[in-house]
Amino acid sequence: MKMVIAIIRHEHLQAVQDVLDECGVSGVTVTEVKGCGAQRGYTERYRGTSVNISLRPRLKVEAVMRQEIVPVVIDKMAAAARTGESGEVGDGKIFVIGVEDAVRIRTGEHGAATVQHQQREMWGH
Amino acid sequence: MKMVIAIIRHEHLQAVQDVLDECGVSGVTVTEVKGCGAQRGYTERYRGTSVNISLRPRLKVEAVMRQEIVPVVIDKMAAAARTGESGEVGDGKIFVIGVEDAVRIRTGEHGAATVQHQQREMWGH
Amino acid sequence: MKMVIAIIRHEHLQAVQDVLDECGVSGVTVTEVKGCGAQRGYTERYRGTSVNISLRPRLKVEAVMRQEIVPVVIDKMAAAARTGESGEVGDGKIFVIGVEDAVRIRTGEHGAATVQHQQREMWGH
Amino acid sequence: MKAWKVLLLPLVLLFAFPLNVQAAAQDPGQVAQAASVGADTVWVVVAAVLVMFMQAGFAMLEVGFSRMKNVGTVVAKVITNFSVAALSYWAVGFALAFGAAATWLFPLIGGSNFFPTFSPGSTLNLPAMSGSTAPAAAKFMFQFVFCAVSLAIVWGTMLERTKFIVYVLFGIPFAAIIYPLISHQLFGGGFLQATLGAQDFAGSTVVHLTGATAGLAGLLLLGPRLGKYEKDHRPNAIPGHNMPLAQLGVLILWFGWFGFNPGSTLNAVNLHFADVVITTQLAASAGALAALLGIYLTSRTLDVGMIGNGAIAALVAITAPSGYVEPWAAIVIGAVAGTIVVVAIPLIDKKLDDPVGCLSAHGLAGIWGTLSCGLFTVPALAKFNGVGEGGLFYTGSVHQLGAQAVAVAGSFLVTFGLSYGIFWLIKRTVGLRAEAHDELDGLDISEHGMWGYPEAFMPVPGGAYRPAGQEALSSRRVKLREAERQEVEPA
Amino acid sequence: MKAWKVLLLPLVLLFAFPLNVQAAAQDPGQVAQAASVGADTVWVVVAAVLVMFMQAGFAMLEVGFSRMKNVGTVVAKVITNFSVAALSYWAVGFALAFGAAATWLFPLIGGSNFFPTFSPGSTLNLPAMSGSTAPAAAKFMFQFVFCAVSLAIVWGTMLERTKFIVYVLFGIPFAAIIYPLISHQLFGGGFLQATLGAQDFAGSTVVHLTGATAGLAGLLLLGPRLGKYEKDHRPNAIPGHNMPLAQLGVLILWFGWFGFNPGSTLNAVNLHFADVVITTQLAASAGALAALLGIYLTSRTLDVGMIGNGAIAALVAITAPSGYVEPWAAIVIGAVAGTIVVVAIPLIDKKLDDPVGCLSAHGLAGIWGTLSCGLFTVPALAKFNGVGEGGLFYTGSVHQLGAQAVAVAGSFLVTFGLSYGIFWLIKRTVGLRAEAHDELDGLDISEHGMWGYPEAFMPVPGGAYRPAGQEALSSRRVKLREAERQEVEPA
Amino acid sequence: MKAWKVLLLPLVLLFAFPLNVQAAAQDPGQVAQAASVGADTVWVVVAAVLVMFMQAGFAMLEVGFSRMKNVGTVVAKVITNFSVAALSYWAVGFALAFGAAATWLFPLIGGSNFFPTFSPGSTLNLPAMSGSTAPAAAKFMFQFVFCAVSLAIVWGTMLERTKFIVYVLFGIPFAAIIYPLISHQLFGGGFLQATLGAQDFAGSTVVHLTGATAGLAGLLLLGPRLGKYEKDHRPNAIPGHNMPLAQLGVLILWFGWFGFNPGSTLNAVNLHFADVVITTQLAASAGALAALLGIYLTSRTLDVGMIGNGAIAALVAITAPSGYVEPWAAIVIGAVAGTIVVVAIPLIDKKLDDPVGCLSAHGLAGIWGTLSCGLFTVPALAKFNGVGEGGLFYTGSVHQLGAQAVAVAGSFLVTFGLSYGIFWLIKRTVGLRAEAHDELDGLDISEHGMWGYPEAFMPVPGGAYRPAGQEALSSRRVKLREAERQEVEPA
Ligand SMILES: Nc1ncnc2c1ncn2[C@@H]1O[C@H](COP(=O)(O)OP(=O)(O)O)[C@@H](O)[C@H]1O
Ligand SMILES: Nc1ncnc2c1ncn2[C@@H]1O[C@H](COP(=O)(O)OP(=O)(O)O)[C@@H](O)[C@H]1O
Ligand SMILES: Nc1ncnc2c1ncn2[C@@H]1O[C@H](COP(=O)(O)OP(=O)(O)O)[C@@H](O)[C@H]1O
Repeated sequence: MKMVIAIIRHEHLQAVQDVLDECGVSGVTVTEVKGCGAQRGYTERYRGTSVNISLRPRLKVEAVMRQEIVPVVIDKMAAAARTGESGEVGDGKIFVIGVEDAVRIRTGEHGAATVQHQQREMWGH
Repeated sequence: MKMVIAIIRHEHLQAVQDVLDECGVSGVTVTEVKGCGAQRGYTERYRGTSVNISLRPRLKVEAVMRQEIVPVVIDKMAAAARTGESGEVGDGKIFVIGVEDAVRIRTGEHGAATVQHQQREMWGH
Repeated sequence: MKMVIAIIRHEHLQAVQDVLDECGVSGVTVTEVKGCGAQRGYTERYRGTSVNISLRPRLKVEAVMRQEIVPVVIDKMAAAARTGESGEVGDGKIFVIGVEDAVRIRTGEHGAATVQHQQREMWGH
Repeated sequence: MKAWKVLLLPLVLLFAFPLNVQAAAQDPGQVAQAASVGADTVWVVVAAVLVMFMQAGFAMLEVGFSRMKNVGTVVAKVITNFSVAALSYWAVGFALAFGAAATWLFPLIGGSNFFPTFSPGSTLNLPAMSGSTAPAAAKFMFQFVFCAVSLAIVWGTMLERTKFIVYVLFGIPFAAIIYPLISHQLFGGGFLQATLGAQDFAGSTVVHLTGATAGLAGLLLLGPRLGKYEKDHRPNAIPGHNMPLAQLGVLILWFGWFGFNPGSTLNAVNLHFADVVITTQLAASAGALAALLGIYLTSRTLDVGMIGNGAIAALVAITAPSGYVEPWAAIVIGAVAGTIVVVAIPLIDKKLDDPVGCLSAHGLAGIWGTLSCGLFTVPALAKFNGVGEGGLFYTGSVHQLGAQAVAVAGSFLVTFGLSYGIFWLIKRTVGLRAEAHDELDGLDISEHGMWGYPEAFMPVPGGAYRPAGQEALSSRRVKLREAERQEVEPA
Repeated sequence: MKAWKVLLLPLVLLFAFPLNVQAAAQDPGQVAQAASVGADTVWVVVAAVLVMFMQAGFAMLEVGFSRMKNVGTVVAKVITNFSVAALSYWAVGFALAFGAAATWLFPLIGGSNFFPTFSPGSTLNLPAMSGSTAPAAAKFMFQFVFCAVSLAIVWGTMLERTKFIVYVLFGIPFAAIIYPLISHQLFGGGFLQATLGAQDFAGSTVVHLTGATAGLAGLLLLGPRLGKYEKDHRPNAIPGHNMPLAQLGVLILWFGWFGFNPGSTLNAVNLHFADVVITTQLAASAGALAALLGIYLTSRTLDVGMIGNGAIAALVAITAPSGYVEPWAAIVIGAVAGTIVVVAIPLIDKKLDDPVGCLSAHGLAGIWGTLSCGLFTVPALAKFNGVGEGGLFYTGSVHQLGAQAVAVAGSFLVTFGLSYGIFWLIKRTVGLRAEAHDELDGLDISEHGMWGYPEAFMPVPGGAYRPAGQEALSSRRVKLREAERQEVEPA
Repeated sequence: MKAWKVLLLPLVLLFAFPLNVQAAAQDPGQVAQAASVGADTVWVVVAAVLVMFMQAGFAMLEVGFSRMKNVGTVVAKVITNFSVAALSYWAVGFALAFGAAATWLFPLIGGSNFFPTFSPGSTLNLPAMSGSTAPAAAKFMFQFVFCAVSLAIVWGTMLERTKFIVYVLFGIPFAAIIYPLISHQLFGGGFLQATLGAQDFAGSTVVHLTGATAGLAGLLLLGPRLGKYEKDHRPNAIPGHNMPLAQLGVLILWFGWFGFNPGSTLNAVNLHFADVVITTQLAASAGALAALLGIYLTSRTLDVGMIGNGAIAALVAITAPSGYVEPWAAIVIGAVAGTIVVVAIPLIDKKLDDPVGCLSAHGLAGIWGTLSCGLFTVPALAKFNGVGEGGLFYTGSVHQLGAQAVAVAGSFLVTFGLSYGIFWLIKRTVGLRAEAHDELDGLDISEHGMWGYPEAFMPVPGGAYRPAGQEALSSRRVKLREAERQEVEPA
C-alpha cells in the first residue's frame, strides 16, 4: 500500500475527493495546513508595519490505497487540483510514501483490503 | 523505527495515549483532522438548502516507535479506539510507515533510543 | 527523496524555515499539532477542578527534499529549533521517512526536481 | 398649501386626543404631573430594555462555557426561550403574578388581565404596582423580562446534553405558572411579601433562586455529560471553549443589572434608584475580587471563569437587598457571595455536572442574598420601601431574618416540587436527554443540522473552481444519515 | 476663598444663560414645561443611542454569516458606512428628508437645514416633527441612525465578494439622497404620508424595504459568490462561520429595536412608547417561534440561523404597525413574518445568493409589515398618531390597505431605480466585484492586508527565541506580492 | 381584605416618607421640580450605565488585538480592574476629586466624603457638581465609571506580558489617587479648571491622556513583547487574533461614548446633551474616514484595525471640546485625530510596543482634543458651560489655547511622575513582567491555569466512551508542573 499526500487549494477539495471516490479508495483524511512553495512569501502591512507572510492556507489530503492504482490516481488528482488549464504557482504537490500495514479499527483486520471499496456499487456509484 | 498513524474518534484519545504510554513509546503527536471512510457523507440542511457533509472531525495520532513493539501496539491501540465491543463504522484506521531516522532536537542525538522511554519506572508506571 | 518531519516550538518556526530555504528545499508544509514527549503532562485547575494537560501546542514542519541533503538539513534544523545553547525538554523531534514519488500539480511533472529550488539565486540568496 | 395642512392635522389631533397627557398642557399642575409620569416611565422602560439585553449576556456566558460542538444550540435556545416566555407570560403569567383576585385568593395568586391589551397611558388593575405611576405596558415589560431572566438561568445546569424540545416544553409552564407563583408571593402582593413582610427588592429569590432551583430539578433527572466523571467518580474538568465570550457575557449581565436592581423602584422621581446603582456596583466588585482571591488561595491559579462567577454571584446576592442596604453592607454581601462560589463550585462539581456554575452563582448566592436582608436592611429603607423591618445588625432582632428564611424555604420547595414534576413528566414522555452519539458528535450538528462553527469542523465550502470537463461527482457521495452507523462494508 | 468663588462663577453663569431652560426656574409652569421637554429629550436621545448600537448588531450578524476569510472586511465596512452615512446625512440628507420647502415641492422633498448647527434647546424648522418637543439635535440624531440602519441593510446581500470602495461610493448617495427621499415620503410629511395617509410607524418600508431593495439592485449586478452554484445551478449551502456571533447580532438588534420602534413616538410624556415596546416584543417572539416551527416542519432541523432570521423578520414586520396595533395583532404579524422567511429564504437561495437572508427578512417582511397596517390598525391609534385610518379588520374597508400598497410599490420602484442606476455606474467605472483570486483567498488578506483571524491562517507570529549566532535570514524571504502569481521556477 | 391592606401600606408609606419628592404631590411647583430632577437623574444614571458598558468595549478591543494564547488574561484583567477601581474610588478617590476642602487646599485637592453613604435623593457637599440637580449617588456613579475607563486605558500598552498582580497593585493607587488628582483639576473645581479656566468637557485629558500617560510609564519599564523586535531593531507586526471582536469593542465604545460626552452635562433639562451627541457622532465618523484614507494612502491597504483606531482617536479628541464646539469643528477635530493615529502608530511601533495603539489613540489624540478647545470653542458655549473663553478661530486670541496647553502639560507631568514611580516600585519588588517561558506559552495557561480558548490548544476533553475492561490509566500520567522543565530522560 501507499499513502498519497496531496497539498492542494481549498477550492479543489471536492474534485480531489471525487477522484478518490471514483478510484475506489476507501477513505481520506484532510488536514488544514499552511504551506509555502515556489510562491514564497509576500509582504503585507498590519497597521502600517510590514509583515512577511511566508505561509498560505492549504489542505493536506492523505489517502492510503493499493499500490496498483497509485499512478492513475495521482495523475487524476493532479488534474483535479490544477487551477485552470495550465495551473498556477501555489497549486501544490503530491507525495507518495510507502505504507507497511493498515488496520481497520472497527474489526481489527489488517492489510490492503481495508483501504478500498469492495463493492462500490453499494454507494450508488 | 516505524511511525504508527491512527485516525480515531476524539473520545478515544485518552485510551490510545494510555496504550502508548504503557508500551513505553516516548511521545505522541496529535492533529485535528477531518476524514471520511466507510461512513461516507450525509446530507444536512443549512437554512433550508441541503449541504453534503462528507468529512467528519477525527484525531490523527502519530507515534514513532521501535519496530519490535509495533504489532503489539497496533492491536492494543485498535482495541482502545474501538467503540463498544464490536466497533462502529467511523472508528478509524491505523497505518504503519517506515521511519529511517529520528533526532531529538534538544540533544541532537539520532536513532531509535530517542523514541522510547528508557526508564519507564520514573514515570510512576 | 525523503520527507523530513520536525515537531518544533512555535517560536522556532522562522529559524527552521530559514534553514530549509538556505538549503534549497522548494517548499514546506506546516501544521498546528499537539504533542507530548519527555515533558509528559502536568496538572492544571479549571474552576477548582483539576485537569491533566498531557498535550501541548507544537508545530509540525514537513519538507520533502533530495536524499543527499538530508543529513545536513536535519542537523541544521535541530540547531535552529533548539532553545538556548543546550536545549530544553519539549524542544521536539525530527523524523525522516522515505518518499517514493513527488508530483508538481501545476505542471504534472514527477520526481526529485520538483522539491528543490533550481535557481536559488533568483530568490535573492 | 394643502399637503402642508394635511401634515399639520396629525399634530392638532395629537394634542386633542384624550389619552394624550399633554392635552391640557396649559395647566402647570397637569404638565408637571405628566412630566413626572413621563420621567418615571422612561426609567422603567429603559431599565426593562437593559434587563432584556441580559439575554445576550446569558447567551454569551453559556456559549463561552460550552464546547465548540454545542454553541449553536445554546444561542438557539436563548432566543427560543425568550420568545416562549414572552407569549406565555403575556397570555397567563402576568395575570397570575400581578392581576387582582378575591381577598381569600390574593395571598396565593392573582387572576386578572390575562392576554392584556394596552393603550397610551392605560393602567390596569395591578394592585401591587399601583404605587408606580408608570403605565401598565411599562410595568408589564419590566416584569416580563424578569421572568425571561429566570427562565434563562434554569438551563445553566443542563447544557450540552438536553434535547431541544425540552426547552420549549418546560419553558411554557415555567413562564406561565411557576415563575408567576413565586413572583406573586414576593413582588405581586402575595402572602410572603404582604403578610410575612419578606424583602426581595429585585429578585434574589424570585428570579435567581427560582431559576436555579428549577435547574437543579432538571439536572437531577438529566445526569452529567458523558465523560464528566471517571469510573471512580473523579470529576474531569470540561473547560468552556471561549473565555472572552463568557466574560463578555458577564459584562453584559453586569450592565443589564443596572436595569434589574435600580429599575425595581419602578420610579424615577423618588430618586431611590440612584442609590441602588451604587449598592449594585460595589457588591459586584467585591464579589469579583473575593472570588479572585479565594480561587488563588485554594488552587494557586487566577481562574478566569471564577472571577466572572464571583461577580455574577455577588450581583445575584445584592439583588434582594440592593434597595435596603448601605454601601458598606453591599460590599460585605458581595464579598461573601464571591467566597461562596469559590467554595461551592468545586464541591458541587464532585457530584453534579453544572457547566456554568449556576447552582452556586444563582442558587446559593440567591439564598445568601435574600437572607442578608435580615442582617443588613436599614430600618429607614425598609420603611421607605414599605416592606418588612430593619435587619439584625440595626435592630438586634432576628424577626426579619426569620421572614427571609421562610421566604427562601417556601420558594425553594414550591419551585422544586413543580419543576421536578414537570421535568419528570417530560422525561417519561419525550425524554430529556439527547442520544449518546448525538451528544458525542455535538448537538449542533445532530439537532441543528450544522455546526455553530462550521469551519472548525469541516473544510470551508464555497469557492470551487471546477476544471472544465470534469463532472460533478459529489452528488453521488450523498448517503442518508440514517444508514450511517450501520455495518456497510462486507468483509 | 478666591478659587472657591471662581468655582462658583460658572454655576451662576449656568443659571443666568439665556438658553438654559432652568433659567426662570421660579415659575412652576416653566419648570414643568422644561421637565416635560427634558423627559421627552432623554427618551429620544436614549432611543437614538439604542438604534446606533444596532450597527454592532449588523456587524456581528454579518460576521457570523460570513466565512472566516472575510470577517475583517465586514467590520471595516460597518464602521466605514456608519461614518459615511453620518457625514452625508448631516450635510444633505437630513435637509432633504425633514427640511421645509415650498408648498409645491414639499410633497416631494424637503430642502432646508443643510449642514445644520445646533445649540442648547435649538429647534429648527422641521415641519413633520414639530409635534415633538425634543430639540432639533435629538431629532437629527434619531433620524440619522435610522438612515445608518437602512444603509447597513443594503450590504447583507452583497457580502464576501464586493470591492471595498463600493461601500463608500454607494453609501454617499444612499445616505444623502435615496434614503432621504423615501424617508421624506413617509416620515417627513411627503406625499405618501400627508396626502395618501400611508402608515409606517417606524420604517418597515422607509428603513428596511429601502435597504433591502438597494441590496437587491446591487446583488443583481454583482452575481453570486464563487462556488455558490454548481454547473447545473444547484445551490451549495455556504454556512456562516460563527452562529454565536450571528445570534449575538440578533440579540443586539432586538435590543436596539426597543429604541427603533418605541423611540419613533419622539415623545415620552404621551406614554405611547410603552405600548410600542409590547407590540415589538410580542411580534419578535412570535416570529422566532414561527420560523423555528416552520424550518422544523420543512427540513427536520432546528436551523440556528433561521430562528434568528425569523426574529429579525418579525421585528421588521412590526416596525410599521408597532404604534398602530394591539398585542394580538402583533403576534399574528410576527408569526406571518417568521413563516415568510422560512419559505422565502430557500426559494430565493435557488437563484440569488443572499448570504444573510436580507431580501426575505428585510425586504419581504418589510412589505408584509407595511401592508399589515392596512389590516390591523386600530382606528383610535390611527387617530392618535394622526396618520391614515383603521385597518380592514376593524373598519371593513380596504382603503388603508390600498394606501399601504401604494406606499410599498412607490418606495420600491424609486429605490430600485435609483440604486440600480448608481450600482450600474459603479460597475461600469471602478467595478463592483473583487478579483476571483482575491475572493478565493478571502477579502481580508487581499483587500485589508491581514486576515481578520490571523492565527487561523498563519502560525502565530512573535515570540522568536533566536539561537545566538544565527542570522536573521527572514528578510531575504520577502518577495513583492505583485510577482506572486507569475511563473517563477524554470522547468 | 387583610393581606390587601397590608399591601397598600407600603404605598401609603411611600408617599409619606420625607425623602420622597412626590410627597407633597399636591403642589404643582414641587411636582414640577421633582419631575425635573427626575429627568436629570434618569439621564445621568443612564449615561453612567452606558459608560460602564465601555468596560466590555475595552475588553473586546484588547482581546481582539491580543494573540489567542493571551485572551483569558485580558478579560480577567478588565473585570478585576473594574472591581478594584470601584472599591478604591468609593473609599478614597471620589473624596479627593469632588469632596470639599479648605480654601487653600481646594485648588489642589478635595477632601470630604470618604466612604460615602447615600440615601434617596441625598446630596453631599460636592462643590463642583452643585450645578446639577441629580442626587449624589448618580454623580458618584458617573464619576466612578470615568475613573474606571481611565484605568482600563492604562493597560493597552502593556498587554501580553504583564504579571497579573500588577493590575491590582497599580489599579489601587491609580483609582484612589492619581486619577482623582487630575480629575479634581479639570472636573472637580481645582486650579486648572477654576483659576486657569482650562476646558475639558468630558475628559480628553482627565480620562484619556491620564490613562495613556500611565500606560507610557508602565511600558517604558516593561519593554516589548518577546519577538516584537528583530536583532536589528526592525519591528515585527504581531497581528491581533480577532478583528470582529476588536471592532465589536470599537462599536461598544462608540455606543458608550454617548453616555460619556453627553452625560457630562450632568443635566437633561437644559437640553445641551443633545448637541453633544451630534458633535460626538460627527467627529467619530470623520476620524474613522480620515484613518481609512490615511492608511490607504500610506500603505495601500485598508487596515481594519486602523479604521477602528481612527474612530477611537476621534472620540477621544472630541471628548474635551464636545460641549464647546459646532458640528463643522467636530468634523475637523475628528479628521485630524484620525490622521494622527495613521502617522503615529507606525512611528511609535518602531520603538515602543503598544499592542492596541493606546499611546496614539488615547494619548496624542487626547492632547490634540484638549488643545482643540483653544481653537474651536464657541464663545457662547464657553459661557454656557461657565468655563474659559472662546477659541482662537472665534476670538483671535490664543489665551484659551494657552490655558489648554498648560492643562495638558501639567496633567501629563503629574501623571507620568506618579505612575512611573509606582510602576518602578512594583518592578523592584514583585516585578512587572511574566517569565519569558510563561510569555511564550501564553499567560492564559501559565497564570490562569487554562487557555482562554482551550479547544484551540488541546483536543477537546469530555465524552470518553471507555471500552469495558480497560483501566483508566490516565491518572498515572499526571506529573507535577514544577518538574516540567527539568531534565527527565537519562541519556
Ligand atoms: N518540498 C516540499 N515539502 C513539503 N511541502 C511542499 C514542498 N513543496 C511544496 N510543498 C507544499 O505544496 C504547496 C504548493 O507548492 P508550490 O511550490 O507553490 O507549488 P508549485 O510547485 O506549483 O509552485 C506549498 O504551499 C507547500 O504546502
Ligand atoms: N484509505 C484511507 N486513507 C486515509 N485515511 C483513511 C482511509 N480510510 C479511512 N481513513 C480515515 O479513517 C477514518 C475512519 O474510517 P472508516 O472507513 O469510517 O472506518 P471503518 O473502516 O471502520 O468504517 C476516516 O474518517 C478517515 O479519516
Ligand atoms: N515517539 C514520538 N512519536 C511522535 N511524536 C513524538 C514522539 N516523541 C516526541 N514527539 C513529539 O515531539 C514533541 C517534543 O518531544 P519531547 O520528547 O518533549 O522532546 P525531548 O525529547 O527533547 O524531551 C512532542 O510534543 C511530540 O509532539
